[in-house]
Amino acid sequence: MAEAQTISLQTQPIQRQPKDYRSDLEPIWCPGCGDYGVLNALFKAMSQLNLDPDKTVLVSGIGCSSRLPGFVVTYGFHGVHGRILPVATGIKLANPELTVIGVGGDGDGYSIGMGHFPHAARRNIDITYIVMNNQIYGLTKGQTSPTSSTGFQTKTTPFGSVEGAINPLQLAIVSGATFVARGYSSMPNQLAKVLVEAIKHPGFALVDVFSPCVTFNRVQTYDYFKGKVYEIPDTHDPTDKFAALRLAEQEEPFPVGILYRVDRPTLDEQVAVIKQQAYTPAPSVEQLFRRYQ
Amino acid sequence: MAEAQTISLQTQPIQRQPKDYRSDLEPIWCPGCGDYGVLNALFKAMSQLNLDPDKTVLVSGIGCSSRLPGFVVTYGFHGVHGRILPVATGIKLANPELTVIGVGGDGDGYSIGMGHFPHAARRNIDITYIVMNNQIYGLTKGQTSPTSSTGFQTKTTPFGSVEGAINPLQLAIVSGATFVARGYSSMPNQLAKVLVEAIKHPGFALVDVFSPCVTFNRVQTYDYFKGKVYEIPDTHDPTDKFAALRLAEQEEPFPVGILYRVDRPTLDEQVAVIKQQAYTPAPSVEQLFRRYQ
Amino acid sequence: METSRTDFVVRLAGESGEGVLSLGEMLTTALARLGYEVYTFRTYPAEIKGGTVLYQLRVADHVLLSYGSCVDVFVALNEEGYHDNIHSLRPGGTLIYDSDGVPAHELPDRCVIPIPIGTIAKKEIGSALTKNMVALGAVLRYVGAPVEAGEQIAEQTFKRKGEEVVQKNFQALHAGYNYISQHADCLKPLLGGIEKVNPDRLVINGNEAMVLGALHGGLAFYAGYPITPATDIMEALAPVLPRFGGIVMQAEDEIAALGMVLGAAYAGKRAMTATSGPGFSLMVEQINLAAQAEIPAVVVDVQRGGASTGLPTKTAQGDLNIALYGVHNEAPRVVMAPTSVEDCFYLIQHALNIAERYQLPVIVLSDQSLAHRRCTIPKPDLMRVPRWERIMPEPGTNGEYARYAITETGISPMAIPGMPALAYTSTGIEHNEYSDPTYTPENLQAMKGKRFRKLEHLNEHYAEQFVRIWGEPDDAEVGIIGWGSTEGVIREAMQLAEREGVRVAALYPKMLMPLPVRIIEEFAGKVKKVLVPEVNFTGEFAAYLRSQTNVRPISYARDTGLPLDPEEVKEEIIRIARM
Amino acid sequence: METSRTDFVVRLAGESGEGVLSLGEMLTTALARLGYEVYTFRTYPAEIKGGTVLYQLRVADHVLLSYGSCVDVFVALNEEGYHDNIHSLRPGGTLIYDSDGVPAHELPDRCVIPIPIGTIAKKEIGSALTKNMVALGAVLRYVGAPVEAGEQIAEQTFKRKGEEVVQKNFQALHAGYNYISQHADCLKPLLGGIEKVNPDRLVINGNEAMVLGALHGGLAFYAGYPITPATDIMEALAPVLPRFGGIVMQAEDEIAALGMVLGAAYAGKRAMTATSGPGFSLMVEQINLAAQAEIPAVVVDVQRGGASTGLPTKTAQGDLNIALYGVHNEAPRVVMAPTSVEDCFYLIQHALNIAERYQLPVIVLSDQSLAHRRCTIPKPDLMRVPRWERIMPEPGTNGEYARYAITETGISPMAIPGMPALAYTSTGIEHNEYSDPTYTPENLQAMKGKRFRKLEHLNEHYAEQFVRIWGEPDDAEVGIIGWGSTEGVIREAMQLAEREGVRVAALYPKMLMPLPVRIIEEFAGKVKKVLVPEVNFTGEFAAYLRSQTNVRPISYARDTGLPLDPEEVKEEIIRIARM
Ligand SMILES: Cc1ncc(C[n+]2csc(CCOP(=O)(O)OP(=O)(O)O)c2C)c(N)n1
Ligand SMILES: Cc1ncc(C[n+]2csc(CCOP(=O)(O)OP(=O)(O)O)c2C)c(N)n1
Ligand code: SF4
Ligand code: SF4
Ligand SMILES: [Mg+2]
Ligand SMILES: [Mg+2]
Repeated sequence: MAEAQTISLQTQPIQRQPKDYRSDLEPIWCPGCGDYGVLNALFKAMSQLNLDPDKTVLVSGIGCSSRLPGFVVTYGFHGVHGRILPVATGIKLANPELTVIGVGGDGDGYSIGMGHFPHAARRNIDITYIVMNNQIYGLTKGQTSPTSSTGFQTKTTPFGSVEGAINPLQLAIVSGATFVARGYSSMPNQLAKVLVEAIKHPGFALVDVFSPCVTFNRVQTYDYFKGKVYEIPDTHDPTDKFAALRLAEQEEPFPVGILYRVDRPTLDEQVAVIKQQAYTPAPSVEQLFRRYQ
Repeated sequence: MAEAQTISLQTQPIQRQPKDYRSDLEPIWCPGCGDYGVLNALFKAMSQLNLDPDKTVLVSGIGCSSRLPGFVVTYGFHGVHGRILPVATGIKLANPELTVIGVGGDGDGYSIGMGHFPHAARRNIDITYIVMNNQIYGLTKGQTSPTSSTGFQTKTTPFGSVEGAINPLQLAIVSGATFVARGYSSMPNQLAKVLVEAIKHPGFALVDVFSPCVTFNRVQTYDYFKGKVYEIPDTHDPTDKFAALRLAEQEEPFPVGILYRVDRPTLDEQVAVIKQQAYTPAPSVEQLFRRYQ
Repeated sequence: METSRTDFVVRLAGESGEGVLSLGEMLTTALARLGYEVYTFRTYPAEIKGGTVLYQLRVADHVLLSYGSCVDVFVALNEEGYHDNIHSLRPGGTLIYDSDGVPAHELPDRCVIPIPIGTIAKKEIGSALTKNMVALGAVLRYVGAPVEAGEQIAEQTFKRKGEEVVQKNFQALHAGYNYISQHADCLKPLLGGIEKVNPDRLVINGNEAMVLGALHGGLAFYAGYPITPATDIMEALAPVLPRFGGIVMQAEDEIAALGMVLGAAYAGKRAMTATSGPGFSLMVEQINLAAQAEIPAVVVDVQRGGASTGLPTKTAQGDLNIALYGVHNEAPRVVMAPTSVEDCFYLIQHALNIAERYQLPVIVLSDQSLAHRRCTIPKPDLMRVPRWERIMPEPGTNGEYARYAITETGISPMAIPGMPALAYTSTGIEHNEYSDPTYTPENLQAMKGKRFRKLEHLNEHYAEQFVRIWGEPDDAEVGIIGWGSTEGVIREAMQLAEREGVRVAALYPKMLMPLPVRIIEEFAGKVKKVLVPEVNFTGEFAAYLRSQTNVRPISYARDTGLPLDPEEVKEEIIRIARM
Repeated sequence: METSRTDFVVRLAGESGEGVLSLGEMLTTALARLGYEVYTFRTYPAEIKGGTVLYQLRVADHVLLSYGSCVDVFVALNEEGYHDNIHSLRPGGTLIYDSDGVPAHELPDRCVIPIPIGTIAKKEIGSALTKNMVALGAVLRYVGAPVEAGEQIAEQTFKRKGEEVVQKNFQALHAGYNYISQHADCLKPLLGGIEKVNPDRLVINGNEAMVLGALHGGLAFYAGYPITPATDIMEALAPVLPRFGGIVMQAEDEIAALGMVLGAAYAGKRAMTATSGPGFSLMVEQINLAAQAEIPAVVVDVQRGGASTGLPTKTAQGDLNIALYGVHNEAPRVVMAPTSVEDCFYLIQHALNIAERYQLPVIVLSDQSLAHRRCTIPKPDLMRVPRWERIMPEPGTNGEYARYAITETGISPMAIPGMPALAYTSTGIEHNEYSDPTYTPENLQAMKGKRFRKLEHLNEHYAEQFVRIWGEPDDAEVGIIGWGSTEGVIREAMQLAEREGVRVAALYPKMLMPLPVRIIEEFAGKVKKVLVPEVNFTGEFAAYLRSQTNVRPISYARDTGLPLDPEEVKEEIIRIARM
């Protein structure tokens, strides 16, 4: 079997600081872009978990937000538009020891990537998926996204969008995600806390983050969110699916924090069990020949 | 404008019988296949609505179930695997006078076609979408589908499926579908009734139908469903989203009937309004030239 | 090439997101309105902010074929832009630079004009937002345009924002204008006089021309998914198509976009989508369905640089192969490529016509350089391309309707849902004339033959009208066979080569599949050597010509993200002629 | 071709879903176990039930190259099957028909044996389910095989269901066997004697051989989506790969399947997927990513008939174009095609090796006829294809790691997540050596050059080993250049043509991209005329050869859903030789 060896040198346990995760590549985001807040919260969360950059992979698609992996010193996979989840699934299955985190935009994940989202959730693959939801297409200069509100005007919807918006939290919950949370890029500590829990969670964890696009979204601005975001109170029971669905229904103000969290065997665990049970030490193809004799 | 004329001859109003909708092409389904029941229920519903075959289009993908349009005398579009909803959307937008009905399998709709499902729902395009859900891939000879139950064994999952099943009803509801129902192919009258309502409903109507594959699904057989299906009682309020979600959560016994039904402007209506408001009689490209002078 | 009084190139370079493109566009419009011919090019980074944007504008009093090889006036607005571009400024040319952002420079043999654009805008006018107007005033003054040309632009641009804003911008414009008057000691009038402004010319880019052409061509349904550099097609159609009674839908992805287009076309509408390479890749499966089920569809591919995500904002002619061959098994398609901005207007009408008439997918290959090339074109002739309608069956041949009737032309009359007694099922499974699934060898051959006959028919009857020959092939030393957006550059290179005594001719087929083989072979037979220039790495068109014709061309494939340069092509022509 | 005692063809035709395929497979296994060489072909409708299935088996005591042109024994199990196939039964041949389902027939010059299969099964054995065994017994008896050969099969097949079922099937087998003994008056022993059963031969089909080869080649990760005729690859791997420590995932679609494969490959596993045309179309975008981001991936395309959904259960060689050219812009890929069932075992190992070593997508073109061709092959040599590992960087060159280092071979050492201090971001955007997005012309050319150099290196060092030449090209009147599954048929056609005095040679490159141009041109230079036979409509390989080499082949493209026929190709060889 051509299994590439994961080389692991004996090193002192070190406590990494947030800045230790920053790469040399300067973020190319517009000044004020919400994605800076997400990046910083991610640095904090990684530091709190003391994640080993050599054993962490950030997987992204295409979009302003999807440039994030380049700004972090971990391994990264900057693929094509909309395919974060299959790639992340392949990586995690191939090497369950890796911490795999998907990072991308709302267009990438909920529009072109929608075909994979409910499937990753129902499989409960143990990855974290952070969506920088600016309710618009940033990189292509401001078109409507599936999370844009009805009536939203862009160059592709000059008469206002006539489509209902996707509710990614509810979608994740009913699809079988075992961890569903929301963050806001301007609440970096709260977001970092949520990210820590999401990354620690064994199973598919969605963290949808309001991350304003200051250049193209003239509606969901920092001003807009002022007073429209509140932390989910401790009284909420995150294991209650319907309570979580109801919470996810709320708009203006929007709850942030962990809406839903339950335990269910992960895909990678279960695949590992199958592998273990089926595994025959030194199986031979020679042996299989007999079937054809 | 190259708008093809819809030619409509003056004809007597006639009452069409179910058999009038049957085409000359013999169904190629295995004897006993659930899809016969769906076809017959559809004939009944069409007859009850006295649908004009010339103004009805059945759109399908690829699969045993997707062969259905050929067996009906209406217009049909037998496209590629998984793309029923975009095609149906295009047809309905192009000519809102047509009754557009998508028909296909669970693999076609919920696996490869998943990327379009929440979008068609949130747009509330006025089409009916009938999924012949046999919880397996029929045409490719029996692999696991997204609605196959966990533990389900097929040739691709010899150790049993380790994935959670999709709940199409909940997915449709949270995505913004305005009509969500379930049927069972062995309850043709009940199914016909649901189909009548679904087709009449202005907006995106999902009808997920248990339609056993007698050749490859050895678990969800007619025997299995015996006693495991009950009609939704009148006490259920189909306008209550969370009641509908709870109903959709139930398994063994499974509720059949209309789980959810609300009113929301349809995509085609709204697009028509935009067209109407923007429409300039005899607009000229000449006029647009001025912008570039 | 006659000598002419006006012909110069201005290049602007500055920080991405800082308005360089709009400065360039304003300058272009101002000079075009004065009656000059313009021809532009832009290139910019893939990010929203950061990196350098480059805008090049050529101005002349005669028809232009390219954006020019060497720069007469270079306007540097940031340091990186200065460094990357200063080598292009020809000796004797002029550098105008923003002394607030670019360190002081001395240049031998060049006129150097520093101007503190930001300082003027902030200190003098009181608003950093007016920087662009200061710069516009400066450049207009330098080239010798009247300040009123700028005022018109400023008024139009800022009218919506109220009189105060307009006035501020007037001030800024004048400030820049006057600054140059006072501080430049090397002013030369670059603009010669213009007899009379020709009202019958438009200043427009390739994407815009295509949008107007599509509207005029009867487009009734557009669905698309945003992607650079095709997005502006959807954005331009969105507010306008409904006025013509049509619909624009932003789909969830390119697969859905084409699915909607096929649905609408099946339902009787003229429908199209536009995308670029990555999106085109996703459409491949359903393009094949359109071909096999015989559904009209126009797919515009505005090619961009690089494979995979590659170089989203650069140009290339790299999608010819996938346009021709991106189909599992075989089904007919038409591939066309406009060769100029003007052509975009007409060709898209032909594409819509051919799709409707022949019931198949028509792929139109544009590219970033053509899409964003703003230049002067004659006002399009609205009568030139007559409308072709879909061939429909007689109504009411109840139950007997053979949707896929085998005909001599390969075209089978196509019913539209709603037409009585002609109901049929459109299908991508192999089928007989009545569209019933049929798997016999005989049927396969009959049906595939029928479908491919459509291409033969098209080629036989219409290929010639899509071929353009430049120069005199008889005894030309070099015969160029090119495609798409390079035509202008090639024509200019031909002129340059002829001046050096090399006889050159060129042939441009705008329809690449079916390929007008006879005409191409005839042309190639007359010239001594055949050169195929294209903006890609492997020489796709050259290989295609080799596979389809008896021509053995010399491939000149240059893949840099930028259009070809006339000088560079001229050198190659001469090299080959002397070989 | 020496004369041999055993060489005959049996064709079975019956209703789809009624067990014709399993009858054929049982018969094949039974005769193969007796030591005969077998070679089969199947074709069936796209529906699960209904329509006619055809199974053809050739049996001989010498190595076989094709499933034969004319039928010696025709077993008709339904009426439609009878009508569609009776013309293929050669004069002097034998018809065995199920007299319960097929009306009585008289045939001049043929031996006709009616047998009431259903009646025997139901009345005599008491179970309609045993029909297949009755038929098996009948055919075994007719060809002259011992009944024990059938017993072994029956036992194996029904063991799981208990002794009683086994006994019932034994009875049925004997009943069929005896019926023929008693009722047939034209029994001729078709099977000659076999010296000794060769234990070193397998009876296996192309898909199965590919599965074994992949397992032996170190496959560690498979993701796929069901599609005919590739599904059996996933189905065969699913129970077995985990035993080898690997993983099989059924993805939600082909896009996801390839995405998972790329993820797994990036993470260090040897990974592959298999699909057919429609699925391949959907993979095009990410194949391009694999090429551009330099990620190993093997994509098997088991070609099927027809464009779009087409003819899902028929065969074709119609995906060469999309395999070669299905990429927007340009990025390198390797395209290989196994030419025989045996080859499937080895070639997939090479494909996995090349993907790993060169970090690019390798497309393997099989087809339905090869995938389902069950035939006798020598037991594969497990030592023949040595394992190539991925080239990895030295660990720990902290922060300095140039993932896309420009090297002479084009191959840059590739780190695997988990390796310390080598973290990098894999990307499909154009990038510099350190994988930072970079848009300059110089970088584009350097990087594209580097990536394409991998193909040059591969071609230079390994192309020859993938070329197989049959016959003597020097002075051959016809030189055939073919690809993929047609090799056996062509070799047989060559023998037939040689018997008629025409000298023929053939060249089969198993690696089609990069194309071993030198060897091909050398071969073509030696022969008088070049013929390119292939199972498609437009002659894809012939066009490709024209575009890449100086060869001007004659295309023989036959697209019927069926493999080529040796007789038919022989005729063409002779026609061309005499032209
Ligand atoms: C197949 C394909 N289609 C379209 C694009 C163009 N494209 C790039 S990013 C993007 C959407 C960006 O929006 P989002 O994912 O929300 O990210 P953001 O930029 O807002 O962070 C699109 C449509 C592409 N790269 N590939
Ligand atoms: C792109 C593509 N991938 C795969 C296939 C093969 N395929 C045909 S039908 C089918 C699934 C059938 O399952 P379902 O949709 O549930 O329909 P059923 O046959 O069960 O009615 C598949 C995978 C295809 N035709 N196209
Ligand atoms: S365009 Fe919007 S999303 Fe993109 S970097 Fe700028 S602010 Fe952020
Ligand atoms: S295979 Fe299953 S789904 Fe298909 S026709 Fe037969 S019973 Fe129906
Ligand atoms: Mg976004
Ligand atoms: Mg199914």
